[in-house]
Amino acid sequence: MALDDIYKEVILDHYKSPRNKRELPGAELSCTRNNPLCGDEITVFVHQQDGRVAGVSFQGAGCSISQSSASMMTEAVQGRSLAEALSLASDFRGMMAGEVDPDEEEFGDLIALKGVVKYPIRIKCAVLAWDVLQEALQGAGEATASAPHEA
Amino acid sequence: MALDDIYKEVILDHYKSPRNKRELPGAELSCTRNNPLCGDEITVFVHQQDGRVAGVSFQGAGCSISQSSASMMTEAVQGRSLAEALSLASDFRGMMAGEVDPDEEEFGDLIALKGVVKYPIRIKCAVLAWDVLQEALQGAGEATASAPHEA
Amino acid sequence: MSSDERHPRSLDVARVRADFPILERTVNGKPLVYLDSAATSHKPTAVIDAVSDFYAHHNANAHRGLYFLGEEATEAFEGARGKVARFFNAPGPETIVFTRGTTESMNLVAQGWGRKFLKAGDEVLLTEMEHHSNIVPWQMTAQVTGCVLRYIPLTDDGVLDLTDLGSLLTERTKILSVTGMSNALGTIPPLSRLVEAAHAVGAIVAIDAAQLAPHSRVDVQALDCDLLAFSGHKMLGPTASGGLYGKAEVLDAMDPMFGGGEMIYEVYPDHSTYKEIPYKFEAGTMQIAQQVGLGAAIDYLEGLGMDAVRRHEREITSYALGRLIEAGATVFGPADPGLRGGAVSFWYRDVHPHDLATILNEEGVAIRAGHHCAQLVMRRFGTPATARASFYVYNTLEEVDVLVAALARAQDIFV
Amino acid sequence: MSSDERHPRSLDVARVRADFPILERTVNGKPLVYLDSAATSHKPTAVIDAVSDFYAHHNANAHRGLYFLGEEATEAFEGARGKVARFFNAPGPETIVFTRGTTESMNLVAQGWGRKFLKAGDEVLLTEMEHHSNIVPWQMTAQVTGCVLRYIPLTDDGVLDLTDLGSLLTERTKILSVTGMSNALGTIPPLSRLVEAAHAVGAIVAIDAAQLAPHSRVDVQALDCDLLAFSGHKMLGPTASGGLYGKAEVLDAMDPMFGGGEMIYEVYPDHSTYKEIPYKFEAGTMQIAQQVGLGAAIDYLEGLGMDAVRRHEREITSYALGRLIEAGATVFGPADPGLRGGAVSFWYRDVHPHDLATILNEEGVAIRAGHHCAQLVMRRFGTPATARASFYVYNTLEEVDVLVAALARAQDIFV
Ligand SMILES: Cc1ncc(COP(=O)(O)O)c(C=O)c1O
Ligand SMILES: Cc1ncc(COP(=O)(O)O)c(C=O)c1O
Repeated sequence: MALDDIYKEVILDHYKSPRNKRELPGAELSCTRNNPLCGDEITVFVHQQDGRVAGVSFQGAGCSISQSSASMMTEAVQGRSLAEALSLASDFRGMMAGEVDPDEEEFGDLIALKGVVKYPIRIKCAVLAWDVLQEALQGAGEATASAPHEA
Repeated sequence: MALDDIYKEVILDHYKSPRNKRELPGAELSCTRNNPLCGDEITVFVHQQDGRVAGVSFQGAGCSISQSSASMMTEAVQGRSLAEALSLASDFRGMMAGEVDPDEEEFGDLIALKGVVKYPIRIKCAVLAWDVLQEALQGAGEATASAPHEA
Repeated sequence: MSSDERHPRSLDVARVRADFPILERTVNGKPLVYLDSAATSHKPTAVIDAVSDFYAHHNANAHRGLYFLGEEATEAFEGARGKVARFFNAPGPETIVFTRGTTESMNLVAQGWGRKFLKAGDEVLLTEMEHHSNIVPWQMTAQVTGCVLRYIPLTDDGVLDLTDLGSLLTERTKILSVTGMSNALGTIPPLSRLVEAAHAVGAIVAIDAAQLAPHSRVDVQALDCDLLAFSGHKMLGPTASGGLYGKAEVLDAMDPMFGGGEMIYEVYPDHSTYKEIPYKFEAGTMQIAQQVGLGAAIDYLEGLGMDAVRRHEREITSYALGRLIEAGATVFGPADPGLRGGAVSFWYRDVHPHDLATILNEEGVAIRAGHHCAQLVMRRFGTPATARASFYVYNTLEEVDVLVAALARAQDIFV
Repeated sequence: MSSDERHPRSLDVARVRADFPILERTVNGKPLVYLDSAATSHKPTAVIDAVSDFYAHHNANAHRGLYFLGEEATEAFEGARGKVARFFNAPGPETIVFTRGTTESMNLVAQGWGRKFLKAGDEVLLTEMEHHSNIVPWQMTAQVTGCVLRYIPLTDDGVLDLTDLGSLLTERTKILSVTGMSNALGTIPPLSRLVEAAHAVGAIVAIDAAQLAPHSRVDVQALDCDLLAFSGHKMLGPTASGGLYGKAEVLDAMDPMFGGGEMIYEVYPDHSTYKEIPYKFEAGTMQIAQQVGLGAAIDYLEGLGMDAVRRHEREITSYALGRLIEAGATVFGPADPGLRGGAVSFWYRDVHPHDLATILNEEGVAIRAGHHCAQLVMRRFGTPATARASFYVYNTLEEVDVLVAALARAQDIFV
């Protein structure tokens, strides 16, 4: 049954009991972005120390895919170097584009999102949190604007 | 043969030897207009006296239909009251719209243009001179602008 | 107008469905239940064939060729304009400007009328339930002219809150631009009352009829609106068909939005003169085959009778509202089917609309999930998105049952 | 790109003709000889069917639906964008903005780029052979910004007179906007040289490729132009298809021309934020089925091979030039078929082009007569109008013979 590919236990678990869903006081980096298709909005907070993700959390509301992806992401990048976190973001996007065959160890729970590839429009839901993470890390503090083009 | 409907002897005669094709010095009324489809341009000059068309002429270049129509028009309205001339213009347009069955006596040579009805786009050629005449008569001297909408 | 319309009668939906080839498609072996006609409608064979027939037998550019194909193409294109004019009871074909659809039409209004006539401090009155296509063009015009946008708010029921209309609609208001039917809430506002009120303060009225025109009879002269925008693709016509109705004196006064071939009279290096309406707005090669297809769509709708269309949708909407609420859904917009059209926004328990749409898709049911290009409505109701089912001539009560049954799948997974 | 193109080969015109159903039409019992492809081309069955197939099997709005039809429609629409990008060798699909055609595209350039970046005294350099669609939009922008339009003149042969280019193209010049091929004269200007000269003074270059794109291989990266406009309906595609190529940094910098649904990111009552390119230019429901049809047209053209297309037209143009001159016609534009495309403007003796077109129509021959939306060219050559025969993939040398034979009818009547 195709639906099981996308609504796996682990996804629903992260959705119903999201990890690290809170503000992170003292986070140096944060960024908010939304999915223009549905208006779902995610904020990612990062506390960096010595070039590592010393703390990470998220806030926002959204569908099971965007929320579980954010929750899994916080677990996956916690403790990694900023470079590793960015590289995982890029691998995750690669998996969603059907271009990267995910490494089970690196991906952990995230591998459950692989089934989303079959639902092209939902891919945006899955990568939203990763886009926000990447902007937060790259913007180094200034990327708090949510909008790419101010009208 | 269909073409004979539109290229009758009388039309070709007016085209090759147009009547009253000249400036009319002292004309109180004149108007220039073109056919936006082809750029053909016609100027009509009217000398009015006591509410009558005491003199009428035209200038310009164009296809056989527009030129012969202008030539026949000058013959047809010469000496008529302004009201009669306007009413003939309206009847002529009616014939071109296939709505008015032309009166042979009133129309004279003009009746030869009836065949143009079968060539919808050429109708604009046939009525051009009449549009210009009407504007000249109605504008009473001021309608020398050729353009309805200045950009 | 079809003479059938004089006698109220209902749609023979089975016969209607047979005219729409796409309804034969299946998803996972289940029949397609298409409930997203507010986004775009499907096309009957008559429309598809009218477009193909144009290309295969009458193709030429319009208003240009002195040869028979050119005349046939011009006749077909202008024939479509005549059909549109009659459909809306417009006073004449010259009051119909062809465009790609409502978005282009509203931009033409905001630019061609707005940039010409609005100055700093003038007010444009919109409503909180407008589609982005009736908001963003005005914001762009506000940036250029300094005019101010104001919004009629919504009640909790999703209808216009007209309590303070007197303070919103004043002599500063130069135009009221309002949707004929909200695509996000289904709400149909009291248009005649709004037109009267606007005219009373000297404002003109533009109506975004993207949703209204497909679903009920619209008489622009009876409504007395000054401008009215519509999309062909939402009323059984091809994509890229549609237009803008305008009172002749309003269109006359407007500037064109596009310059180019065929809208001009004379071109000089430093200036040009323009043609009369509607041609001064129609630069370059137009959507010829598409507007011909729209003409065929109008023939088809008039064959059904717009009163029958509206009655059918009212019946199905009323049934859907009942069944959805019974199933535990929260519905947005007015409960009274007389105040609304057949676009029903809802949340099913706590299932995010995105998840709901994906799950329903597996059951063959196509609904829309998102902000429906109406973010102001979403903010008003404190939700990022809703699920939306919308109905048209080919939908049946049984399809509503399939929708409701499919909700159970979502319940299994999420609740 | 079709692999066939590596091997020069010629068109099998008989086979090509069999793909165009309209060519079976007759006029007065005579076969249709369609010589007005510069106005609009005919459509092969593959294109007609692609449009019908979209409506009958994959119809939905693009970029909206979370259901399978929505995904199919999005894939088809974006697939067409990819085909267009590859056809022009654009660096990526995001550099292709879909529009109704060249006229809309040039207005987008004149408004979205021109109104943003031009100020009083800045110069826009055009040429005397531009189509009105590359003149009037700039006049409208000049009215708003105070920029000045200048024109590269023509020689008596109908080619650009570049003698004084140095004084026309200066640091005041901000953009050179030039046709890739004149529809009135057939002239193909030296584009690479013009692009280089413009870039040398810091101006960007927009190319009106309405006539160029259908008839020869265009490589936007090799040309290094900044913007390039094209019309689908002139290259075997549906009416209302087409677009604008732009370098990513140029498109990024431009303002959208239309506000509305789908081009926005967030909408607030008083401001909005826009999406990235190309979507920020694509407001509202697009020409979905039409751009899908354009994709099919591009497949068809690539199947023929653009080099073969150009060769075929060169052969037929060269033949037509010879036969027309031999028959006593006066031809406008360059005599060398290497400097021109297959649009041949002429006067036949003293027969007014309108009369000529009507007479030829009786013989089944469809030509264009008029100013061809190029009044500056008509004034330059002191004529209100010309007759024009234009050729495409389905035309044959024998059709040129029919044209020339038909001229004799005009001679009988008029000369
Ligand atoms: C050179 C040129 N530019 C622009 C246009 C306008 O193209 P469209 O009518 O498709 O917008 C044409 C078409 O006639 C043309 O030949
Ligand atoms: C109320 C309303 N206005 C405007 C539009 C925009 O119409 P289009 O996308 O056809 O331009 C829509 C379509 O979604 C709509 O529902």
